[in-house]
Amino acid sequence: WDEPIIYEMSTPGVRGILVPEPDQKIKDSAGDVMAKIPDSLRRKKEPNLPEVSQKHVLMHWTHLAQETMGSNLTNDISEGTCTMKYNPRINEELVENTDFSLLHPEQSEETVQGILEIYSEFENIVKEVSGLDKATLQPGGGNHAVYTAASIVRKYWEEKGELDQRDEIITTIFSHPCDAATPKTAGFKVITLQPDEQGLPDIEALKEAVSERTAAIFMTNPEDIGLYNPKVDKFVEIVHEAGGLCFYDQANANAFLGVARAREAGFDMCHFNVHKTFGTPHGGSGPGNGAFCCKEKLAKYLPVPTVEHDGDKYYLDYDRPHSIGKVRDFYGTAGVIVRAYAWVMAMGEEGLRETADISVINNNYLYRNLVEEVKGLSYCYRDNGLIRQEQVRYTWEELTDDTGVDTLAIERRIADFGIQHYWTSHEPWLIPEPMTLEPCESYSKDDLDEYIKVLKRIAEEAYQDPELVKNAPHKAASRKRKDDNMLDDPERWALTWRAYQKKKDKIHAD
Amino acid sequence: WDEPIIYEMSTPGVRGILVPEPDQKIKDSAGDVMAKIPDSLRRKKEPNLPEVSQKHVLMHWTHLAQETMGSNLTNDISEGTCTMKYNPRINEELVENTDFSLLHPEQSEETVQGILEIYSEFENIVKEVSGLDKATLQPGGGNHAVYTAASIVRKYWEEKGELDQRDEIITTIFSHPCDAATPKTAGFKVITLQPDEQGLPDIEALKEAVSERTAAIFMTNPEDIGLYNPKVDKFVEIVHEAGGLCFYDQANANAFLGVARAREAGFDMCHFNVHKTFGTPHGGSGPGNGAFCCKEKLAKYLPVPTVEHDGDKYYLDYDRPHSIGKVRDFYGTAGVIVRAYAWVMAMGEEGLRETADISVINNNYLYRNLVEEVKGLSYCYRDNGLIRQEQVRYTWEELTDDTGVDTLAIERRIADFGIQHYWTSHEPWLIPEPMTLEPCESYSKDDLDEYIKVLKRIAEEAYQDPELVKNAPHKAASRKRKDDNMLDDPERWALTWRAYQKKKDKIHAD
Amino acid sequence: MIIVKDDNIKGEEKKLAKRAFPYIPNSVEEIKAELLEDIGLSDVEDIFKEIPDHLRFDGKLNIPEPKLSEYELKKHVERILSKNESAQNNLNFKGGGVWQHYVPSVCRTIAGRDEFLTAYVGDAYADHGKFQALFETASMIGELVELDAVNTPTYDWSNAIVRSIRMASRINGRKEVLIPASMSPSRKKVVLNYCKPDIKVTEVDFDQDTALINLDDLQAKLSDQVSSVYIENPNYLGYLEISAQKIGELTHQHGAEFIVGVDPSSLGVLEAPANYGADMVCGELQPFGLNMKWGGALSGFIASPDEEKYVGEYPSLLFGITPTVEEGEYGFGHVAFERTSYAQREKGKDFIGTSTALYGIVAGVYLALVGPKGLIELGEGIMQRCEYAKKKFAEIEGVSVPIKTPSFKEFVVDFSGCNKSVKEINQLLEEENIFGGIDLGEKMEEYENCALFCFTEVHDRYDINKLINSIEMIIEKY
Amino acid sequence: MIIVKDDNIKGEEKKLAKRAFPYIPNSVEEIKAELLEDIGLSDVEDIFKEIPDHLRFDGKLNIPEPKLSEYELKKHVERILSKNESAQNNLNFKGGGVWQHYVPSVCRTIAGRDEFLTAYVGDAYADHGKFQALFETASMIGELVELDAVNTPTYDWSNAIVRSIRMASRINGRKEVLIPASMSPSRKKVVLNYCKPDIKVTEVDFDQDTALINLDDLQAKLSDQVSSVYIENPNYLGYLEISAQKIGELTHQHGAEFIVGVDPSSLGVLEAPANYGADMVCGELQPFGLNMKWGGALSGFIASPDEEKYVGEYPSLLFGITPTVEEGEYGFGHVAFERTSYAQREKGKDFIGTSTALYGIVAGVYLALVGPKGLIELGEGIMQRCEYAKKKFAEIEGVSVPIKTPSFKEFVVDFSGCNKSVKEINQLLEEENIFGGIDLGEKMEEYENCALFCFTEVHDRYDINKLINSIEMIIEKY
Repeated sequence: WDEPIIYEMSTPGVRGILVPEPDQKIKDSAGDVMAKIPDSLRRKKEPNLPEVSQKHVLMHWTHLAQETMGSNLTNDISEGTCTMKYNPRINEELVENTDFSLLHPEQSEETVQGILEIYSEFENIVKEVSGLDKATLQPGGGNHAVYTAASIVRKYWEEKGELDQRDEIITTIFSHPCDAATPKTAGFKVITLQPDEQGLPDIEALKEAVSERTAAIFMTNPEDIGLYNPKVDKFVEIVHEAGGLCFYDQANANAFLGVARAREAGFDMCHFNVHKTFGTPHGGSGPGNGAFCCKEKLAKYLPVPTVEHDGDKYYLDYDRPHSIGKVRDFYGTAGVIVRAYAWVMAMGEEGLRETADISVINNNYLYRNLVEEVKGLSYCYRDNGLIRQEQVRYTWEELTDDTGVDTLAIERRIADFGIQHYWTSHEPWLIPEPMTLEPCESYSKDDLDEYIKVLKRIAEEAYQDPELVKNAPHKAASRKRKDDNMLDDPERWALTWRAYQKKKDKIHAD
Repeated sequence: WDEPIIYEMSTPGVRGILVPEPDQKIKDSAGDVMAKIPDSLRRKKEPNLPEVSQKHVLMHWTHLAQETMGSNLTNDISEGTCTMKYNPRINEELVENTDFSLLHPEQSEETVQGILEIYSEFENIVKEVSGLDKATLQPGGGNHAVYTAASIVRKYWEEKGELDQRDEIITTIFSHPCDAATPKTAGFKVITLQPDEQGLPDIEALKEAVSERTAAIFMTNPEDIGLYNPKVDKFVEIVHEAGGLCFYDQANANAFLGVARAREAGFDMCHFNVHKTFGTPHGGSGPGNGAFCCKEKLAKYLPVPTVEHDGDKYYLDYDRPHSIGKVRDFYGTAGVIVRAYAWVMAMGEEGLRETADISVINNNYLYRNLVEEVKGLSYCYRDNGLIRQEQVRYTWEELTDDTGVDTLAIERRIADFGIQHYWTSHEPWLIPEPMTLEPCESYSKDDLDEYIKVLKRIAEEAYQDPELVKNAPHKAASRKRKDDNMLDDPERWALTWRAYQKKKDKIHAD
Repeated sequence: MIIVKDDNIKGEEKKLAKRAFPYIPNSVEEIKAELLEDIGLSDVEDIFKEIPDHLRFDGKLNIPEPKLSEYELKKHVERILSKNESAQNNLNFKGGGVWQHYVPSVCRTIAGRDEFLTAYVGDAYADHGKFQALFETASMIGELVELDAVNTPTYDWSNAIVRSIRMASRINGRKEVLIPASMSPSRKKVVLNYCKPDIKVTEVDFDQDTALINLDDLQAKLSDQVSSVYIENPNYLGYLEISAQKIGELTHQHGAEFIVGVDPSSLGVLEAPANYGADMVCGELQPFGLNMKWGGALSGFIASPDEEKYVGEYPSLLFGITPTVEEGEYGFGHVAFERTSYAQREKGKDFIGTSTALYGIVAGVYLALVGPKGLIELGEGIMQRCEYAKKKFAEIEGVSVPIKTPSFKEFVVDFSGCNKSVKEINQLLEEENIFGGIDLGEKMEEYENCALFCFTEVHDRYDINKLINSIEMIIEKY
Repeated sequence: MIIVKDDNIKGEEKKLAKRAFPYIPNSVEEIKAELLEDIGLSDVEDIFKEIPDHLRFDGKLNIPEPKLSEYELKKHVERILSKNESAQNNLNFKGGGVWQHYVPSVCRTIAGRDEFLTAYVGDAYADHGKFQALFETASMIGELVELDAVNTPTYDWSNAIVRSIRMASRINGRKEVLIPASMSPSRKKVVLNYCKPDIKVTEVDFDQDTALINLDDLQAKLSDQVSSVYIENPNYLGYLEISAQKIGELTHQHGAEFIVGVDPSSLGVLEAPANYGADMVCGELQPFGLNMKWGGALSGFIASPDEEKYVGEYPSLLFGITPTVEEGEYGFGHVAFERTSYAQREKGKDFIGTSTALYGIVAGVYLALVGPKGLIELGEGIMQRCEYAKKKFAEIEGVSVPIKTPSFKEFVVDFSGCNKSVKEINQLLEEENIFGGIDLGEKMEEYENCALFCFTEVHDRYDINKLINSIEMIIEKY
C-alpha cells in the first residue's frame, strides 16, 4: 500500500460514525448549553480533525496494520530481550467479555469480586514464581515496576531516616537501562558496574562500589547477553552486608520459570514484565504491565490499594499508611492481568517449566548453528566456556570489518525477508555491531532454520553485493529514510501533521 | 509472503489446540468405546491432517488473509454486478453475540422470539422494498433464491395440472446465468432472448417466444449492462397474457431502493441478494442469503417453515400443504439476516434512497470521465442515448485492436495497483473485451478518481509497453499462472494436496 | 444527508443538523453537487428519468425509523436478540443436523478478518490467499474421506447430497435414487424438491429396533434403473450404518454409485468412507469451527475420485493448484470452469452461485488446529460421553435407551414408559435451563415419545448428571 | 509434553496420552531430542548446569491445575468474570477519571488485529504502519489542543502530568509546582510520589461553593521559585476552570510554565488550551475508543510547542515524519532519540519503556471516525444531558445541586438534606441495577454527603429518569 496520511483523505462534511444525540425533550429542557460556557473557554473553531467515511477509516488503519509485523504473524525471533511469544487469541476473546470490559474502577467491591479474584490469583502465581511474599500489579509496564522499586527503596530509607546517606544505587551495564534511569528519576545517584572478562558482572567492582551510601542494587540475571551469573547470591550478600536492598530485574524470566527464583538468590524485590514472560501481547509498545514482588518487610510500602481477602470476600486496601502512594491511577492494566492469568492457566506448572526448557534449547540450537553457518558472525564473550541461556548477543564485527556492511544495514535488510528488524543492543554498544536474538518457546524448528537461512543469505549478500544490503530495505513498507539527521534537527523534525505543514519546505529543501 | 501449503508446515506430534476430554469417571463408565465400532467402520489410520502449533496456524491463515483483497480494505469498484459495499463492522459484533450465535435451530419457539422477530421485520422490509406480499429467507444465496422461484413455478403448474404443457421459461441474455441455469435444473426448457439494437431486451422477440408453453419469464432489470428497460411492464403484460408467471431477478437492487419496485412493474415474484443490496459481507463467496418475495397467490408454495405471528408470539409454520418442501436445511443464513436488518436500521428510509441516488451518481461520474480520459476504452451501446444507471459494461475492443493487450491482461494488471481484478462479463461475451464496473454508494470521489487514474495509466502502458501488461501481475500475491490449460487437463489438475502429490511429476513435466 | 428535526438549532449552527451517512461518503450535499456538475447534470432525476413515471415508486418506503448512531443501533439489536435464550446460559442437548461444538478462538479471528470476510469473486492473483485457503480445506477433507477431488463448499449438507445424486445421474444416465427412510426429514425435503422432475426418489425402509437400513428392502428396490444409493453414516439418529460396506457392494453390483453422507467430526474414529466402498462422499462442515447460529452456519462438501467422469460433473467452482511463471511458486485457478453454469448458462451443470466459502475456510483452520490426534480424541471423547449418558438414562425409571446399535454423538431415548410426553418434559427442562433432546415423535412416526439426544465435547460429567437429575425430578415430582 | 494420567490408556494407544503444548511447537519429545542431539547435548540440564545447585528451585511451582483445553479455559475464566456486575447490565453513572463512552466497532477491529496487537519495538520499515498510526494520533491530538509537538502515549494522565511537571522543571530549573487541591485525589498521589525528592508540590486551595481554584491563594503561592502551575479543565469535579486564562497570565508573570490537564472529549466544545495560554497540555485518551476495563485502559498524552526547549525534554519516544529515498514517500523515525534513557541510561530524561501504544492507535481511529463535527455533537449532547439531569436532581426533595459553575460531563450532587448517606443510597441503587455517583465524602472532606455523577452519550432520557426515579424511591420509601 502507498498509504496517504489520514488528513489527505479528508473531505469536509463526511462522517465516519454518528454519536447518539439526546432527544428533543432533553434539548428543550437543557436550553442553549453552549451559551453557558464562558467566552474564553468556548471553542471558536472546529477542531481540525479528518473527515472520513467509515469504510475509509477502516481501510486506512487496516492498511497500516498490514504494514506492521506483529509476532503472531511473523518469525519474530528478532526482538531479543523482548520475549516475542505467541499471544493466544482466546485471551483476546476473554478481555472482550463485557463482564470485564465494562467494569468501572469505582464500582463497589461487591460488584467486582471476579476481577479481584483474578488479581489475587495472579499475584499468588507471581509470588510463587519469584518465591517472594507480596505483590502489586499497579505498574503500567516493566520499567514502571522498576521505578516502583526505586520509589520503595526511597521510602524505605526515608522512613529509616537514612535517605540523605543512602543515596546511591548500583547497577550493571548489561542490566536494562531502566535499572539506571528509574533510580536516577527517583533521586538516586547511579553507579554502574562494568563486566569482568567473562562478560559477567564483576564481583570485585561491586565490592569496591558498596558502602554505607548504598541504598540498593538493581540488577538483571541473566543480563541481556544471556549469561547466567552463578555468583548472583554473592552479589546479594555483599549488598545486604552493606545494609542495602537488592532488586532483581526479572523483566524477562521466561527461561527460568520453575528453574530459578528471586528467593533462592536472596533478593528483597523483583518484577516481571507480564507482557513478556506471561504471554500477553506487546501492543506495538504497550499496554503492558509490571508485576512487582517483594518480601514481607517491604510490603507496607507498596502502592495503594492492595488486593486483600477478608476470609469472605476480596477487597481493596487503601489503609496503608506507609505506602509510597500511587504510581498510576487505579489498579494497573487489568486486561493484561486477565490475559496473563489465562495464559498461566493454559500452561500449568508443567507448561511453565516446558516454556523454560524449550526456550533455552531453542536458543542453544540457534546460536550454535548460526555461528557455524553464517560467515562473519560471532557472539560476545565466545570463549568464556559458558553456555548461553535464553538469548545471545551476537556481533557482526568481523563482517563489518570485511565488507563495510554494519549491523544497522543487516537489521534493515532482514525486513525484506518478511522478518521483523532484530534488536541490536541497548546503549552503549559494548559489543561492537551487536545483534540480540531470543527464540523463545513459541518458535518451531522450521522457524529457527529459516532464521539461520536468512542471516546466511544476507551475510553472503554483504560479501558479494554490499550496496544491496547497505541500501536496504527494498521490499519493506517504506524505503530507507533519506537522512536520519533530519530527525534530530529541530528545523526539520515534525511530530505532527500540523508541524509538517509548517516545515515542509525546509524538510524538502534539498 | 511466500506462504507454504499448510501440509508443508506439519511436524508429527505438534498440537494447535487440545479438545476437552471427558474425565476419568466417564471413561471408566464408558469402557473401551473404540472396540464397539465394527471393524469395517473403525478408522485404522490416523487421518492425514497437518500438525501445526497454534501460533503457526494463526500465522499461516493471517498471511493468506493478507494475500486477499476484501472490499472493506480496497477500492473495490471492480466487481461490477456484485455491489461491493462497505460491510459495517458493528454488524459483525452483533452476530458474535451469543444470544444469536449459540441458538440451536431446534429450540422451542419460546426461546427464539428474538431471532424470529428479526426474520419477520426483515421480511417486512423486503416486502416493502419489492412491494410484494410474502417472503422467505430460506435460500442460501441469490441463485438459490432463483432456483426457489423455479421450484415454485414448477409447483404452481403441477398443481394446476399443466406442468406437461408449461415447460418453457424465457429469459434474456443479459440476465444473470442463473436465470437460465436454475429453471433448467428445475426441469424447464430455457428460451433466451437476444437484445435489440439499443441493448435492451427485445420486446418483439418476446412476443414470438411466448406461447401456451410459457411457464414463466425470469429477467433482470436493469440487466447487468446497466440499462433500465422502460418497457419492463410490457414484458410482464405479454407473459401474463400468455398465462405465464413473471419473476424479477433483483439480485442487485441497490440503485432502485425506494425508486422502483417489482410491484409497479407487475411481477409475481422477485428476489434480492441480501449480501449485495443490504450491506452484508460476501465472505469470499458466501455465506450470503437470498430473499425471495412473491404475491399472495404464490405464497402457499413457499418452502417450509414460514415465520408467522399469532398476535401474541412468533412461530414457525410447517403446516403448508402446498409448499415445495425445502431448499435448504432449517431457515436460511440467519447471520446474514441479522446483519442486513442492522444495515437497514442504520440507514432508514432516507438512507436507502440516498444509497440509490449516490450509486447512480457515482456511476455516471465514473463512466463519463473514464471514457473521456482513458484511451482505447468505450462502453456497450454507447450511442443509444440512454443514461446508465448503477453500472456499465465497458469494452476494451479498441485498445485490444490497437495493442494486442486484451481485457484479461488489463484485469490482471490492475492487481499490481492494489485493486481487485475487475469483473469482465458473464459468458457469453456479447460485448467484446468487456469490463463491468459498479461504483456503489460506498465509494468516495477520491476512489472514483483513483480508479480512473489507474485505468488511464494501464491504457498508456498498453500502448507503450504491451508486454508489461500482458505478463501481469508483477506485484500481486502470485505471478501469472504458467499455463491455464493445466486447469482443464485431468492429468494435470489437482484439487487437493493428495492429488497434487500424485500428479506433481506430470504438472512439472516441462 | 440526514436531516435532523431539531427546532433548537438555528442560524449558523443549523449546518450541524445535516449529516452525511457514515456508510455513504458522497452523501455530503456539496460533493453530490460537485459530481453532478462535473458530468453536466443538475439532479439525480436526470439519471432516473430513464425509468418511466408509472414504473416509479412514488412515496416513501414504509420501514422503521432508523437508529442513526452506532450505539443506538447496537442497543436496539441487542435488545431484540436478548429475547432469545441461548446455549450460553442453557445446557443444550440438541443435535440433528446442527451440533454444538467448541469454536476455537483462532477460527473466529480468521473468520473475522476483513480480507476474507469482504472478498468475493476475485481471481487468484489479488485473492491468492482465498484460493489457497479453500484449496487447503479441500485437501484436508480429501484426507478425512480419502478421496482426491473435493469441491468448494455448497449451501449445506442437504444440497451436497442432492448435487451428488444429480452428478451420479448425469454420470450413469439413470433416473432413480434410493435413500434411507431414516434420513433427516428436513434434508429429505430438500432432496425431494431438488430431484424433481426427472429423478425418482425411492425410500428404503429401516428397522426401528436397530435404526439401520433394512437390507432386504434395499435389495428389493435395487435394480439396474437405480442411479445411486445414498446412506448416512452415522445416520440421522446417530447410529453407525454397520452394513455400509455390504450396502456399497450391493450398490456396485447394480452398477450404481454409492454415495455416503457423513458428519465429518466422526472421522477421527470412523473409517474413511472411500475405504468401505463409497464412490462419492458428502457431508456437513458446521462441526468444524462454526457456531450453531440458529442453523445458519451450514456448509456442505462433496468428494469424489479425481476422475474426469466425476470432476466434469460438479456444479460448484473447483480450485486447483498450478505452477506460476515464478519457479517454485504455487498458483491457483479454476479447474474445468467450462462445466459451470457461469460459463454455459443452462447448458452448465445445474447451477452455481455464492455459497459458503468463508465457512469452508474456517473449517480448514479448525482441522489444522485440532490435527489428526485431536480429531481422534474428539471422537473418542464424544463416544465415551454418550456411553456414560446412555447408562445414566437407562437408570431412570420409565426411561429406556432402546436401540443397541453403536452410535456416535447422538442416540434415541424412549420416554414411553413415563407419565409425560417428550414435549412436556422439554418444557419443564427449559425451566431448569436445559434444552432437552429433539422430539422425534414430531418427525418420525416410528419414534413416538422418543427424543434424540446429542452429546459433544462441550459437555462434562456435571452437565450430563444435571440433565439426568433434572429428568428424574421432572418425571418423579411433577 | 503434557502427561495425562489415564489408567485406561494402554499399550500402543498410550502415545495419545502425551501431548505437545499448543503454544510450544517444540514440546514434542522427538523434536526436543532432535534439537539437543544436533547441538551435542543430551538434556536441558546440560544448559541449566550454569546455574549453581543452591540457586536452583528444587520443587514444582505450586500453582493451580491447568485447563489444558481452550474450551475449559474459557469456561473457567468466564465463570470467574461472571462474578462481576458490569455496565452491560447496569446503568453506570460513575466517572472520575474513567468514563463510559461508546466504543465504535471499527476501534475494536483495529485494536484486535494481530499486526498492531502483537508488534513491539520494530523500526519504521517493518513497522511502518505502527509509526504512521501513532504519528497520526499525535497529529490529531495536536489539533485538539492546538500545539505542534505531541508525545507517544504514556501510562496514563497522572503520569503525563508529572512528566510535564518534570519537563518544566528541567526547562526552567525551578523546583516547585503548584497544583489545585481540587485535583483527582488518585492522580495527586501519583504526582506526589513522582515529584520526589526534588520537586516541591504545593496545593492551591479551591472554593468549595464554586469548585474553582482560589485565585487569591494562587497569587499568594506564586513566586519566582515556582516552576510550573498545573490546572485541570474541566476539573476532577467536572467544572470549567473559568479563570483559566487569568491563571495562565499570572503563571507567566512569574516566568513559570502553565500546564493544563484536559479530558479531551471536551475539546469539541471547549477551547483548545493553547488558545488560553497553556504552554503544555496533558490529558487522558481513555474516552476515545477505549472501554473502561476496570480502569485498565488509560493512556496519557503530553503536548507542547514544537521548540527544542520542550521537545528536548520529553522522556517518551517521539515519532516523526521524514522523507525516504523514494520520491514522494513518507517515512517515519524516532525524533531526538538521544534524549532518552534508552540512549543515555541515567543521563536520559527520566525513563521510558513500554507504555500504551495500542491505546494511542485506537484513539486516533476514534478521532477520525467521529471527526470534528461528531466531537462537537458529542460535547454538546453531553452538556445537554447534564443540564437535564441537574434539573431533575434539583427536583428531588432533600437533594441539591449546589455548585453553579458550568460543568462538562460530571457534577456534584449533595445528599445532605436527605435521610441517607451516599453509601447507603449507592447500595440501594445497586439493587436497581444502577451504579450511582462516586461517593465524594470518601475522597474530599469538603464534599461530605456528596456524590459525583457522570453523564455521557450512552445515557438517554429513560436512563436518566430511571436514575432520578430510583433515588426518589430510595429516599422516600426505605
